Order: sequence, then C-alpha cells, then structure tokens
Amino acid sequence: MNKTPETTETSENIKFMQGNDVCAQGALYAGVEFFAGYPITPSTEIAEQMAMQLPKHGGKFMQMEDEISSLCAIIGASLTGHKVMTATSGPGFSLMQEALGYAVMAEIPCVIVNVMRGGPSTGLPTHVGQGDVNQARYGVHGDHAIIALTASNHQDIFRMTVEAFNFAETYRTPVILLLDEMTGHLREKVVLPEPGAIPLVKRLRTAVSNGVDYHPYLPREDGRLPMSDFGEHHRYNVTGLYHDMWGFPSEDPKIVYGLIRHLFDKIENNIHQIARFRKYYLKDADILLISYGAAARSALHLVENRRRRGEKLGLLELQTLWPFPGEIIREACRNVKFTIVVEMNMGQVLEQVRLSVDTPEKIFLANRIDGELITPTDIRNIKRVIQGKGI
Amino acid sequence: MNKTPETTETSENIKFMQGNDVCAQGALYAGVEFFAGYPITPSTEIAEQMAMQLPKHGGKFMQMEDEISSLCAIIGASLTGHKVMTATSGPGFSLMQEALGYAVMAEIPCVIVNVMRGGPSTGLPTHVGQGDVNQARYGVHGDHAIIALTASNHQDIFRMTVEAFNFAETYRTPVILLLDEMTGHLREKVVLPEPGAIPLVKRLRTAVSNGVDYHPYLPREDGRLPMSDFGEHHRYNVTGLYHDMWGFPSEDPKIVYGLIRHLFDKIENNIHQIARFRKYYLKDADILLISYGAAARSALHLVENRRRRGEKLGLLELQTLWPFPGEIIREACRNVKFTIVVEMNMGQVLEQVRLSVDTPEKIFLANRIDGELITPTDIRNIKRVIQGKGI
Amino acid sequence: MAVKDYIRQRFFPHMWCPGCGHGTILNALLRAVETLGLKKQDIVMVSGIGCSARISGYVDFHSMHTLHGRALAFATGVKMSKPELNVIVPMGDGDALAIGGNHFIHAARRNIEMTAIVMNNRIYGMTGGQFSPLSAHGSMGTTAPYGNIDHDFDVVELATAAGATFVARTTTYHVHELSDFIAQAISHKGFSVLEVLSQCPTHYGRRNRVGGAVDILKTYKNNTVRIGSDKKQENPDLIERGVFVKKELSEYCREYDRLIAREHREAE
Amino acid sequence: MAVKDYIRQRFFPHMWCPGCGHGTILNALLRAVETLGLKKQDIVMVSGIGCSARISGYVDFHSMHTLHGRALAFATGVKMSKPELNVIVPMGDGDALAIGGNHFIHAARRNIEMTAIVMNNRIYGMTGGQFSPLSAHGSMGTTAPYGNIDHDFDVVELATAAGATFVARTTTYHVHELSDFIAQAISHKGFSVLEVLSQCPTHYGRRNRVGGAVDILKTYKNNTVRIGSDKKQENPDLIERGVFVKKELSEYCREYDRLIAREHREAE
Amino acid sequence: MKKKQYKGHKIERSWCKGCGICVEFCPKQVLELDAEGKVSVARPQDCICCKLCELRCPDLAIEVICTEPGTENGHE
Amino acid sequence: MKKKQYKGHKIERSWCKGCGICVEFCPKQVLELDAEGKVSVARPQDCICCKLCELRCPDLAIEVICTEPGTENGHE
Amino acid sequence: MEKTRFLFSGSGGQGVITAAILMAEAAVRFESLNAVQTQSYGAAARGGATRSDVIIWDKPIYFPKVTQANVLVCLTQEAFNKYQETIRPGGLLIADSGLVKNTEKIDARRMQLPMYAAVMDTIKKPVVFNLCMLGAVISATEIVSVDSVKRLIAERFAPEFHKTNEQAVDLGAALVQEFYSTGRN
Amino acid sequence: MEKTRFLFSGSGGQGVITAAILMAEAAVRFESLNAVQTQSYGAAARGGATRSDVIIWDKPIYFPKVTQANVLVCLTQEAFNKYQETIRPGGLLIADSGLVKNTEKIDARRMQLPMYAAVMDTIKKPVVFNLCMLGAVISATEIVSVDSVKRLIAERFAPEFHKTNEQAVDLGAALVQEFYSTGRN
Ligand SMILES: Cc1ncc(C[n+]2csc(CCOP(=O)(O)OP(=O)(O)O)c2C)c(N)n1
Ligand SMILES: Cc1ncc(C[n+]2csc(CCOP(=O)(O)OP(=O)(O)O)c2C)c(N)n1
Ligand code: SF4
Ligand code: SF4
Ligand code: SF4
Ligand code: SF4
Ligand code: SF4
Ligand code: SF4
Ligand SMILES: [Mg+2]
Ligand SMILES: [Mg+2]
Repeated sequence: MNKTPETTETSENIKFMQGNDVCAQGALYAGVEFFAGYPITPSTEIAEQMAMQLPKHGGKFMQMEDEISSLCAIIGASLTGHKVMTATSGPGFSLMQEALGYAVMAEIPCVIVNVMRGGPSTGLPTHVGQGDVNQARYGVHGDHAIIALTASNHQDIFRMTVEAFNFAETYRTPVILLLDEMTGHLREKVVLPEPGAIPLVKRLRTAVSNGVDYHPYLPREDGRLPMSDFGEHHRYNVTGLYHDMWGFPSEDPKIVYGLIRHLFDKIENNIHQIARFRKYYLKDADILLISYGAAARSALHLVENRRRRGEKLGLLELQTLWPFPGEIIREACRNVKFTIVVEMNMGQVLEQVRLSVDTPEKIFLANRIDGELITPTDIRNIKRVIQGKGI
Repeated sequence: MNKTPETTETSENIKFMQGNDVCAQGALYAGVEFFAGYPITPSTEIAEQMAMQLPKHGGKFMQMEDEISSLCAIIGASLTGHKVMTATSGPGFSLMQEALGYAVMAEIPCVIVNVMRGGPSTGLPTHVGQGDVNQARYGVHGDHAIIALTASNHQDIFRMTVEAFNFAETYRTPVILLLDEMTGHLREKVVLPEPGAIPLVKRLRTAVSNGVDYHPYLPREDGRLPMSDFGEHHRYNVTGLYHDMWGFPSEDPKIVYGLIRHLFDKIENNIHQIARFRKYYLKDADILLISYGAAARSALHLVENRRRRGEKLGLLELQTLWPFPGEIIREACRNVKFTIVVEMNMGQVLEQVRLSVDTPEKIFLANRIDGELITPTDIRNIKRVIQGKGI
Repeated sequence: MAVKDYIRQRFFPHMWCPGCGHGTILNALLRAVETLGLKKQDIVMVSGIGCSARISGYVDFHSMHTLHGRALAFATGVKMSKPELNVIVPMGDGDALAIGGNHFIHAARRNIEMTAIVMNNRIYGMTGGQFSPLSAHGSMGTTAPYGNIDHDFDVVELATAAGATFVARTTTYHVHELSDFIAQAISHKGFSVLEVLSQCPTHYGRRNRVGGAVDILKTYKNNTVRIGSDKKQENPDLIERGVFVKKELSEYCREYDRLIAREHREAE
Repeated sequence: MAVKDYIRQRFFPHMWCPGCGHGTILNALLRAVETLGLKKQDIVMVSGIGCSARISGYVDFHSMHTLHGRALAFATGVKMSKPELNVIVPMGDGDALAIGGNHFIHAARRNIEMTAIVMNNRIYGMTGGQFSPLSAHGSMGTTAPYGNIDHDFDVVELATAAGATFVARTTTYHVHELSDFIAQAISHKGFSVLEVLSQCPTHYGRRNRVGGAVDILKTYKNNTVRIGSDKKQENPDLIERGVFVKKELSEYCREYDRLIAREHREAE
Repeated sequence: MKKKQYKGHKIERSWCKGCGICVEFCPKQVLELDAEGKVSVARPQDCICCKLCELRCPDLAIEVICTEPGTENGHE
Repeated sequence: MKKKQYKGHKIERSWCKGCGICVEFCPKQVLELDAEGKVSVARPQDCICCKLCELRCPDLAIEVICTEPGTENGHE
Repeated sequence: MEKTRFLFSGSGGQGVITAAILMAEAAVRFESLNAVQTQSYGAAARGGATRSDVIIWDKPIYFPKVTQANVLVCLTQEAFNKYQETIRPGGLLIADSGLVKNTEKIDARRMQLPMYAAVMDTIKKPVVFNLCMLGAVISATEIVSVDSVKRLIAERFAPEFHKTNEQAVDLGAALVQEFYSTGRN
Repeated sequence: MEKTRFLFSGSGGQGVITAAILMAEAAVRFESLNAVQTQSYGAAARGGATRSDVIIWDKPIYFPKVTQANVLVCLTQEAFNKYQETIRPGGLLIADSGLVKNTEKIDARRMQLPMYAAVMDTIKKPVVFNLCMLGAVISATEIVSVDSVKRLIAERFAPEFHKTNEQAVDLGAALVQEFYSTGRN
C-alpha cells in the first residue's frame, strides 16, 4: 500500500501475499536465525514460512511442544548470539507471560509476534480482534516496561517486523509485534525492500577481552548493554531473580531498585526513538481519528473519503503502542474539536489517550467487538452521534 | 485489627496466625469444597492449610502438576456444583492466564488467590510487591471484565476471602484475591467470626425441571445465571468459544456482541455492589491518601500519627481493585488539596485514580519497588515534597 | 436407547471433513455407551481444542470443550469432585501429547478413573496439517516441508511407563474392536488410555501422499496386527493392536474418600 | 584443572543446608567435567527453580537460572542454536517431573544431545517440603499431612518410554558411580537422563522420620542394588542403579544440520 | 446361530458426505455412491447384515435394519 | 597397584557445615566433628587415601592430599 | 478506473479462493494495480458457503472487505442464497447455470454460464472448474487480462497441468463471448 | 502502655522465630493486647542472621516492621553485628554473653546473659535455648507474663516436653533476676 521509499518496484520484488508471510519475510530480512513456535490460528502461516525458509538461509525452525517452551527456546538461542522470534495468538500469548517476564528481567533480545484474534479465551479463532493491547503491557506479573509495535498494511508489517528486531537488539529486550487476524490473513501488494534499504541493528557484543571482568548487566553510558555470546570467553549468569551487574541474584534493596529503574528507563527514556506512527492530514484536521492495525485501514478509508468531500478529518495511526507515545498524542489532540479512538476492543488505547491529554472529555471511542472488522460506516456513525447529528 | 462487629471475642475465636492461614480459614468459612494448587512462595501456606483442613470438612485438596492444571481442575470441580479455590503467586498467576480467560468466558465461579511478591519474573520470591494489579485486570488475552479484591489486615483478609466466594457465586465469575507477601506472612490477631456472622451466597441453581429446556447462558432479569450441576438432569455445553445461550459455539456477530456485553455489564453495572473500601477521616481531610494491601498499613500508620498532631490526613483504603471504583474515588478526591496514591509498584492504581478524577494533576504517587515495605516515613517525605517543603 | 438418542442431532451433519476418522470414533463411542447401558446424565465428556475436541459438542452428555491440551486437567476436577460420574476425555494427538503431554502423564500416574481416548491422526488437523509428536520420523507436514526430523512417541509405552492401569490401541478400521475397547476402558476402575489411529484425509493423507480416507483405512488394515501375532516377528514395522495393560491399583478418588472417612469429624 | 577452578568460589559456602545431597552432586559433576577435560566456556548449565537449580550459580560455566520446570526448553534453544556447546541441565524432581514433565518427555523424544540430571530428593525442597511426583505413595509432606495418596513416577521407565537414548540411575552415596555416570551421560551423543537420589535432610528427612543426611545416605546404601543383582529378585523393593539404556539414534541437531546442508543455497 | 434377516437401509442423506468408506469395505459390494456423491443401496439383496457400513460411517449416516432370527421386529 | 601415600587433609573450615557425612562414611574413622561442629582430622595416620570423604562432601570443604606411588608430588 | 469489488462464493472443494487469489495477484504483479483479497476462515469456512473478497483499484485500498459487490460470483445455490443480497444494484452476477437456479429476483445483470457442464464435457476434470470460472470472470470484467492470469498460472502450477489449465481459462472466456453473442440474460 | 518493638535475631537452627511467635501470640491470646510478628524469608533467612520482628501494643498496630527496636535480642555475633544499629537510643539489648562479644559501643542498656551456657549446664538440651531466651525477654520486659507464655507452650508442644520447656523459661527468667541482683552492666 505505502511504498518503501528506498526501494524501486520491479517485477521481482512486487509480491502479493498474506500479512503473516510478509512478517516472515521481514524477519528473514532482519536476520532471524532461530524460530521456535507452536501452531495456532491465525498466526500459523508465520511458522510454516519459517519452517520452509529458515533452513534455506542456514537458520533453524523448531516446532516445540507448546508456546511456553517456544518462548523459552528462543530466549536460550538468543543467548548464543542469534536473532530469534516466535509467533502465536491470544491463547498462546497468555501462556507465554511467565517466560516473557523472564526475557524482560534477564534482558534478552527476542521478538514475539501475536496475531490477535477475537478473545477472551478460545473466543473467535478465525476472526479479528485487538483485545490484547493491554495484555502486551500488563500480562506479565510484576511491574515492568515493554515495547509493542503494530502495523496496518503489508508494507508496514514488513518494516515493523524489522524494527521489532532492531529495537530488541538496541534495548536488549523482548519486543512484541501485535498483528491481527485481518492483516495477517489479508493478501495485498508488498514491495520487498532491497538488502540494505532498511538499516539493521546488529547484536551489540562486548569489546571486553578475555580475562577482563565483563559485566553483562552494567549499562554503558548510552544505556545499552553489550552482550557476550554463550560459548565465548566470558562466562556469566542469567537469572529471572533480581541480580547484580554480573547477573547473580541479589536482594539488596539498592540493587533491586537500580535494576527495576533501569528496566523502565531504558524503554521510557527512549520513547521518542521508539515511537513510530503515521500522520494523515493532521495539519488542518478539526476531527482527529487515532487508530492502529486493521482498524486503521477503516479509519483511513473514512478519512480519505471525507476529505474528498471537504471534511477536515485527520488520522494518527499508531505503530508503537508501548511505550505509549503520550506526548505525540497530546500534541495531535491539542487543536482538534474532538478525537475518536478507533479500535476493536473496549477502549484500551482510549484509556491511554485520555491519560495523555488535558481534555479527556473530548476523546471518544469508535469500537467493534463482535469479530467483524470495524467499517468506515461504523466510525462515521459514531462521529455523527458525537456531532449531535444522531446516526 | 478491626473487629468484625458481628462477633464477640472469646478465647476460642481469637487467633494469632499468618495472613495466608487466615485466608484458608476464610475459605473454609465460605464453604470451599475443592482446592487444587501448586506450591509457590509466598502463597504455599494456603495450600498447606487446605491439605490439612479440607479432608476434615469432607472437602478435597489436590496438588496438581502445575498452576495451569490447578486452575483447570477447580473450574471442572466448580461445574459439578462445588465452591472452589486455588492460590498462587506471580509466576503461577502468569501461567494461569489462559485458563482464567476460560473461566471468564464460560462464567465459572471460582476464587484465585495471588499472594503478590516482588516481580517481574522470579523477581523477589520472599519480598513484598504489588505489581500484579494490572495483570489481574489485563493478563488475559482479549478484553473482558474481572473482579479483584484485596485486604490489608487479617480481619479483612478473612472477610474479603468470604466476599470473593460470594461475588464468584453472585456474578458467576472468577474472582481474584490479591494478597501480598507482607500480609500473607505477617502474624497478627484475628477474631474468627461465628457461623452465620458473615452472610454466604450459595450456588444459584436452576429451578427448571427435567425435560424443560434449560439455558445455562441466559441471564435472568436480575442479571444472574442459574446453574445446573454436572451430573444433574440438564446436560449442556461449556466452551471457551463464543457461544449461544445453550453454550454451543457461535460466530454470529450478534451473539458475539451480546455475550461480550453481558460479560462486561454483569460486573461493571454492579460496581456499587462490588466496591469494598474503608474510609478513615475522610470527612474533613485536606490531604487524601489512597492505598490498599500492605501499603495501606503504612498509610494508616502515617494518618493516625499525623492526626494526633492535628494534621488533616485521610485515607481511602481500597478493598475492591477491579472493577475500579472510579466514582467513589472521584467523590473522595473532590474536596482535598491533593491526593497521594500509596502503592508498591510504578503507579498502577495511580493511573486509574487519574482516569477517575477531574484534576489528575493533583494526584501524586508514593511508591516503593525495591522489595521492602513502604514506610510511613517514605510517604511523609513524598508528602513534604508535594507541599514544597523538600524532604 | 438407540445410538442417535445419545447425540445432539441438531448439529448434524457434523463439521468434520468427509471420511474423517473422528466421526467413526464418535460412532463407536456411542455404541460402547449404549452397550454399557450408561445414562446420559451420568457421563461427562471433557475435550480440549482440535478437530477431535469437537466431539464433545455432538454427544448429549454433560460436555466441556476446554483449552488446547488441558482436557485431562479439567476432567480431573470434575471426577475428583463428583466421583460417581463417568468421565470420558477424547483428545487429539497434539492435544494429548504435545501441549497436553504433562497432564497426560500425571493423570496416568495418579490413576484417577477416567478414560482418555487419543484420536491419533498423526497431524494437527484443526490448524491445517502441522506435524505432531505422533507423526512418524520422515513424514510431511506444513511445518515439516522437508520431512519431519522429530521422533514420535509410542503412546502405549508412554502411558504404561507413566502408570496408566489400562492401555490399549486400535484403529478406525477395526470398528468392533474399537467399540469393545472403549467399553472396556470406560469400565476400568482406574485411568484408562485408548489410542485410536484415526484418518485425517484432508491434511495427513494429502500431504503424505497416502491418499484419501479409504486408502488410509487400508493401511490400518494391512499394517497392524493383534498383540502377539507372529506377523510382528516377521515384520517389526507392523503396529500392534490390543489391550497392552490391564491391572489393579488403588484408584485415586477412592483413596481420597478413605482419607476423608478417616479424618472427617462431624462439626469440628 | 583442579575441581575448585570450575566453581565460582566467591559464593561459597553455598546456600544449601548442611548435608544436602545437591552439594554432593555438584561435587561429582565437577569431577566428571574434569575427567572429560572439558573447557569451561564450552559448557552451558541451564537450571530451573528450586534448591537444586541453584547449582548453576556455583559453576564457572555459562549459566542460566531460568523458570521452574522450563530448563530443558531453554536448553533446547541453546543447544540447537550452537550445537558445539555441551549443555547440562540439572533439575529438581518437581522441576523436572511436576511442572516440567512435558519438556522432559519431549526433549527425550527429540533426542537432542543434552544431559538432564534429575536431583531427586522426592520433595519440593525450596518451597518447604511439599510432596512431589517422585514422592512415594504414603510418604509425608506439608501438603500430604495424612500421607501421600499419589503414585510416583519411575523416572527411568518414563525417560525410556519417552525416547531417551541414555538412561541411568544412582545416588549421592555411590559417588564414584555418580561422577562416572555423569561423565558417560555428558559424553553420550543424544539425550541422556541421569536420576540421582539426593537427600533433603531438612524437609524430606524430617517429615518422613528417616533422620538426617547420614541416615538417608544409609538407606541409599542399603536399599539400592546394581541392575541385574540377585538381591532384587529376593527383595523387589530394592531400587536398581546402573545404566538402563544406552543406544544409538539419529541426534536432532545433526539431523537439522543435514537438512540445512541439503536446503541451504548460497544467497538465494 | 441363525442368520439375521435384512429389512433395509436407513440413510440420512443429508448427513452422508460421500466418503466412500461404507462402499469400499462392504464385504458384499452392496453399496455405491450415486451421481450426487451420496451413498445408495445398489444391491440390497446381497446384504448380510454385518453392519460394518453402519459402524464405520464417520457421519452416522447409515443404519442397517435387520431382524433377529426368529423375530419380526426391526431394530435389534 | 601400590598404595598412595597420605600427605594431609586440606579443609576449608568456613565451608564445612558439620553434616557429618565424611565422618560417618570414612572407612577408617579418620575424621571427627570438633566442638564447633566442624570436621577435624582425628586419626590422620589411619587414612588410606580413598578420598571418599572428599567425594561425598556436599560442601566441597574437604580435600585429601596424597602422592601417587613413586612420585612425591602432592595433588594427583 | 473505478474501484471494483468482487465477491467469489461457492463450496469448500471448488477452488473458489484459489481463483480469487489468482485474479488479485495477477492484477498486482502484472497490471500495476492494487488489490486486496480476504476470505472466510474457520467454522464459517467449513461446510456451508466459502467466500472470498477481492477489491481491485489503481489507488491504495484500505478497507478490505466487500460489503456491496460490483461482481458476485456464485458456484452453488447455497452460496447464492447467502450472498445474493450483497450485490450492488446494477452489479454483475456470474453464476453457474447448472448449479444455481432462481436468480431472477436480484437487481443486477445476470450472467449465468454452464461452466461446470462445459468443463465436464470438454476437459472432463472437475478440478479446473475454478479456472474456467476465473476465465469467465476476467473476460466479463476486463480488469485483468487473460494473458496475465495465464502467466501467473504457468508460474504457479506444475508444467504438466499447463495445457489443461489454459484450456479451462479459455473455456470460461469463450462462454462469456458466447453469452454476449447469444444475448442471453 | 508504650508501643514496644522487639527485634529477635540469631542463626538458623536456634528457634529465634518460634520464640518471637510465642511471645506475640501469648500477648494476643492471653493478655488482650495486639501484636504483629514478621520474619525474614528466603535468601535473607538462609545462612547469615535470621530475624523476627514483633510489635506489642494495646492499640491497633499498622506498620508491622521494626525499624528501631526497643528491645534487641541477639543470639549470635553475626546477628549482633548486623542488627546493632537498629536499637533505639536507650533501648534494651538482650544478648547471650557466651556467643556475643564486644557490645560496648551501643547506646542502650545491655543485658548480657549466659543463656546458652546455663541451658547446657542445667537442662543439657540445646533445643530449649530459645525458650530460655524467651523467659529472659519476658521477664526483662514485663509485657507478657510468664504464665501466659507457659500456658501457650503447654498448648503447643507435646506433654513429654512440658517440664523441660517450663524449666527453660524459668531459667531465662532467673538469669534476669540474677542479672538485676548482681547489678551487672
Ligand atoms: C494454547 C493453544 N495453542 C495452540 C492452539 C491451536 N490449536 C488448536 S487445535 C491444535 C492442534 C490440533 O491437533 P490435534 O490435537 O492433533 O487434533 P486434531 O485437530 O488433529 O484432531 C492447535 C495447535 C490453541 N487453540 N491453543
Ligand atoms: C511457576 C512456578 N511455580 C512454582 C514455583 C515455586 N517453586 C519454586 S522451587 C519449587 C519446587 C522445588 O522442588 P524441586 O524441583 O524438587 O527442587 P528442590 O528444591 O527439591 O531441589 C517450586 C514449587 C515457581 N518458582 N514457579
Ligand atoms: S482436518 Fe482432518 S482431522 Fe480435521 S475434520 Fe478434516 S479430516 Fe478430520
Ligand atoms: S531444603 Fe532440602 S533440598 Fe533444599 S538445600 Fe535444604 S536440604 Fe537441600
Ligand atoms: S460411510 Fe457414511 S458418509 Fe461415507 S459414504 Fe458411506 S454413508 Fe456416506
Ligand atoms: S450391513 Fe454389511 S453387507 Fe450389508 S451393506 Fe452394510 S457392510 Fe454391506
Ligand atoms: S562432609 Fe563436608 S560439610 Fe559435612 S562434615 Fe564433612 S567436611 Fe563438613
Ligand atoms: S580419604 Fe578415605 S580414609 Fe582418608 S579420611 Fe577420607 S574417607 Fe577416610
Ligand atoms: Mg491430530
Ligand atoms: Mg526436590
């Protein structure tokens, strides 16, 4: 849909494929070397692509016994110095929460794709939903910070997959890519970027030489923590307990405080580096839509449509959901008459938007929760009601 | 600490015990008949008490292979018409999220105790934390509503445990009881109420007779859904998929919408029935503290202390965390100079308080996240800073 | 009672593909229940998630369609809290032995009187043909496009080692045996496991070039033998059918009831 | 290299209780590694959560202290992504066979070259003495105050049935055997399982009235025999020690490498 | 044992998915698939009441009505 | 095989937790627990260098120094 | 160009979805157009009518579902019954004349073609029924060229099926021409 | 009454926590007082010094930890070293005179009693060391009566230990009386 500027279209690189396949292609582009997963609708195509493609690239695919072991396995593989990924959907993502917290605590780069379907529970396996946004942030016990990305079209799915790997490496953290059934199963055009067109972040490895004390959990001045692969000279400890700069358990309140602060700060202090979004007609908009994922397609459809009729609608499409880009939202909402958050849940991003602005009473929700894609008409109707025009 | 008004103290019913044991006593009082669990610090004493006590009461305790199966087993047992419970801590609670969503979706009464410890991940197994408040609400994939209760002292732990069972039966829903390491392990006085002193809600069973069509998922006019025990005449289906009023899977958007609305409404429309809290000196307070669990003990300590010196501090202690009692908060905050939320996480209840009030800029956070109990002095220092007096 | 009185006819024709073996297992199960003369309200069927798991929607018993892999855990709660119920737990091969493997071995270990039926089509049917822990080394699946390098479990051996006190195996071709073994398994006073080779023509058959339902049934006919048959000596690749284990061991619910009888004092 | 060069001395004395068998296993493991002449950076130790799991903090290898029950899943990722490493996975009995049972049987099934050491004290030590799936029927634990009614797994049988290609058992009394078996297990080209009976005087000993560390070691001495010993005939309650399984089967990492060699085209 | 007497097939046409299992494994080739791919009883006279078709049908679509020797009632 | 020659015990006193395992299972009763409950070498002369104490100690607190027959070096 | 919304419907094994994808993919890869394709999954796709939505346009396409179809393709009666209401007034219905009856009441151009019968008559392989339908659809709508579709088919399927496949596409196209020439409707 | 904060410390097997609980429980159940008791768990409790906090008051007690102890009880040197700073100026230190040395520098009343030695001398069972300590503490602080504690001990432990236990408590109390009478410190 949106071209990657760096890449010219040729008959070679124009593809027509499912969003899930695009995600797999993005991961290969980013350099994924190990994938472990367990099939689940609507994410299975990612695993299937990985099983097909990885061996061709010298990488490895494993089908594990469940989702728990899938995430555990990629964490293990990440420690040997590889870029790793798993993919699942709601029920599997719920099962992964314990190991996700481990990856947060032990600061292990990895990418977890959750192709959202209708929840809760088994819910609607083959229908779209966006109910896992807050779970991505809060599903893990204990307070922590996390990066979660999303995308609404195939060109962006590709790019956000690559970004997910880049952020995972930059911030030494698990990154969640929240796709949805609609975009995952949708087929549309995508232009595969040429190698080098999107910059890749490599694993940052320590320069400390053998025999010199290496501190796996001591951030550099720029906040990054160089790693050392298992199998290299430096031997250190990795644990999910609070730990000191060598990775050994500690209950010292000062060390505990330092670590939890670090885990938050490395993400939240870099919110401007991590925030990804697209702005459509924001400059002169008097009604703002905020949306993401499949819902953003409907929002954009409405915006384009109404713009043609002269209505000043604008759309802020979020691609970074966590850390929540509150300042950008605040800025965007400042000069509009009102804002409609368009999403397919009971208002998870809505709440964050309200927390971000000065006038929460001017933020409204257009949502749909019945497993069907919200339509441009649904949004228009809500807009009319807000404007006092009824439906 | 606080006497149950219904019960007079006798040397028989005054006990000195751990909060976890009190919780077990409360569950027995409420009529728990089946407990399945897996040991984990700092909740294990609850399981141990259950193993000891249940057979004496004709009930059953099972130690399962993990936390997942523990929650599954009690859900199964609930369907045969029994009151059921499990207890765990953060890592186990993370593992329970998938089955928790099932209980929400299939509307199974059950009580899940999470004795919170320092997180994320293995974190600080033997230290206090309150980091799972948002997880209790959002740990499950897919949007949904939930009831979560807490308590700060043994008399209230007893009562809230009973309430948890009562709410589970009333609303046909899982109820989460969020205790913490400090209160769970603390020993203090508790006066065990006499039988009958606290009203108990029995399983609501259908009056529909054999041969007449019974609808397990058709709410009565008062919103409650009578159940029929497995083994009785009515045979119906239970599923985690969206389902119709007989419990059979459906993808019909109307049915889906109806069910998800029902799942929200039965909880959120009854927020006033479910909200439990304690008010200390609210009438004339000009500085309000809002707190819960172990942190509320420190808050109350400070309040009592300052009141003796004439300072107008007040405390609103929350015992119902979800559904969040926004209106009560709004009311309490209206006339104070500022509010301090006292909790042991990065501000989870803080966010909800801010969402509930008109002047979020007057809500401040006093927190501690290093595994130590927040002290009255910690809170006082924050208060001084807010007042512009430094520390 | 006629076989059709045990089903929820309004959901028929069922959702399984033409020729799916899971339907034959349902068929045999109903006959077993009829033979045993069980009352519908005395039976609880608990299933997980998968094509196989949909079986619980079709029977007119108390039915629970639970979570992928967790059926036995739910069933454990049902049985323990009401031991007079007959609890039948049909499971897919992935359901029972991939994600559900732990509950499988633990239920076997505890020896709770329940009947686990592994509807083994050697593939994840519901999700579209990925290999399972019961797919043979070398077989094809969408996640094994170059041939599966995993080794497969022998369900009979695993169940036996884990402690199951009744263990049997048959196929959807051997339908008399099938309903007979189901009846035996249900009647057994302890944890019983029945593995049934069941065809998935749609995914397993197609991807492994063994053809349609009829062709797969022919392989069941030709490649299996009764336990102890001489043919197995000649051709060790043949799969044995029959009752492998049938033994007495204290049953969990009964032990618990004895414990209660010992400890339960009126109004303590 | 001296045994003490393999440990992180600054953490000694270690956190285990006086007389805890887990220390003896650490002791024997270091000797096995020394005997095999392995380099420290060629070994990764992956453990779960439990008293046993703390072992990974004491060895000067690459070490991961992971989640309760999940050690083998993490280890699978380590080994698969860097097969040249020696991966050793010590686990508690609860860790390995309660919550971790599924990963245990699946690792055995796949036959990935890793060494699983089950440090079997028949109790949950870390959480204070609850019974485990390896606690004998009738034994006492804080959650079995009236005696355990669960039956226990036989780890050797379960590992064998699941497909492990090296399976052995010994005790912390038989220390020569112990380091020998560990060395054999590490050298084995496939998934190896070693069960070690290990005393927990603090919880198991006390609650089961078998006394302290010395007394438990005496039971290991008296109640176990080498496989095939005549004594077992006379007294079937004796527990056998020895190497039960040692067989060749295609190893998973190597199979995957062959697959890559076949499918990997330069710059596709 | 005397032989059972064949009375007819009861076919739930809308349930039959035409998988052909009953057809293939009928020992007497009694059954066929018709033009619409549903089972049909082509040679009723050859039926020996073995009921294998009924037992194997994955769709519960086929029932064989036979009388027990000596009785004239339908269902067994 | 010639006998090893005993040179002494190296005891990491702060590591020893006094569990008594080495004492109980020493084939020659060489060892004892002292007043503070730590291991001590009561009868060094009886030691046969079997090293069972060293191998069994859960705390890595005890090491036996012996020379190989024909050498005079300490550690084996 | 006008944005064109197709709704392909039929029953499970008919290959309706494959045909829809082929058309959309050909539009994207060989005609420099945009296209989106979606389909029903799960219970909705089992038994009953399968459905695939395709939208083709020369501008970006955001909302991907077809609520009102410009072109409705029906290969079974059940599919027709279920989806007939989605057709836009003035839209085009393409249906198999043997398998779909009683289409009179809808407010659309109706193109009923004996596709199944023709396939069975001339090619005798039911599997290419969908390609015949595809040939008819592209020929009737003229958004994607027959050549583009053939090129894609050649790329996608094994060479041994090449001839039959092309034959099926041509057959569909021919049925449309015949329809026009006989002026049926 | 004044709110009284006790900090009991010692090493793992000494039964310090049991003693602390007994005192607090006796206060609650037989003296109509309030009491809270907490202790260190986990790594903090393994090896090194164990700690148990008890607060006794006649009003409700909210914050349950002892930051500044009115009474600090130390049964090992390590515990003393670790916790000496928590004692309130003017507070009371009760320490075993055999096991804890060099207590001079703290700003508190110091009551050093040869409890372990006395137990080993007269009762010869090290397990009741903690009850001896408890006897000393209640006798020195006079918040909980010796009778209450004895009553609770009788309820809690098997009758065969009854006599020894009482003996230990009395021994502790006697050591305090002796301390007062000799006026040491
Ligand atoms: C936690 C979780 N993970 C994955 C899935 C997706 N899933 C549904 S069924 C299934 C496997 C089905 O295979 P099997 O158990 O063999 O049953 P079959 O469909 O072959 O009868 C999977 C992986 C799920 N529903 N839940
Ligand atoms: C998910 C989860 N559940 C439970 C626990 C609590 N837990 C920690 S260790 C342990 C069991 C320890 O027993 P075992 O594995 O036998 O090891 P041991 O301590 O006996 O060596 C348990 C239940 C946990 N840490 N995580
Ligand atoms: S996919 Fe396979 S297992 Fe599922 S219904 Fe179809 S044939 Fe049966
Ligand atoms: S509790 Fe048991 S297993 Fe744990 S360290 Fe102590 S003796 Fe060892
Ligand atoms: S077996 Fe059943 S479904 Fe298959 S053709 Fe025969 S009657 Fe039809
Ligand atoms: S009953 Fe037997 S003989 Fe008769 S049609 Fe059926 S299979 Fe054929
Ligand atoms: S075995 Fe080790 S720890 Fe135990 S007494 Fe001997 S030297 Fe000390
Ligand atoms: S080496 Fe052997 S003989 Fe010498 S002290 Fe140790 S155990 Fe005793
Ligand atoms: Mg299967
Ligand atoms: Mg253990």
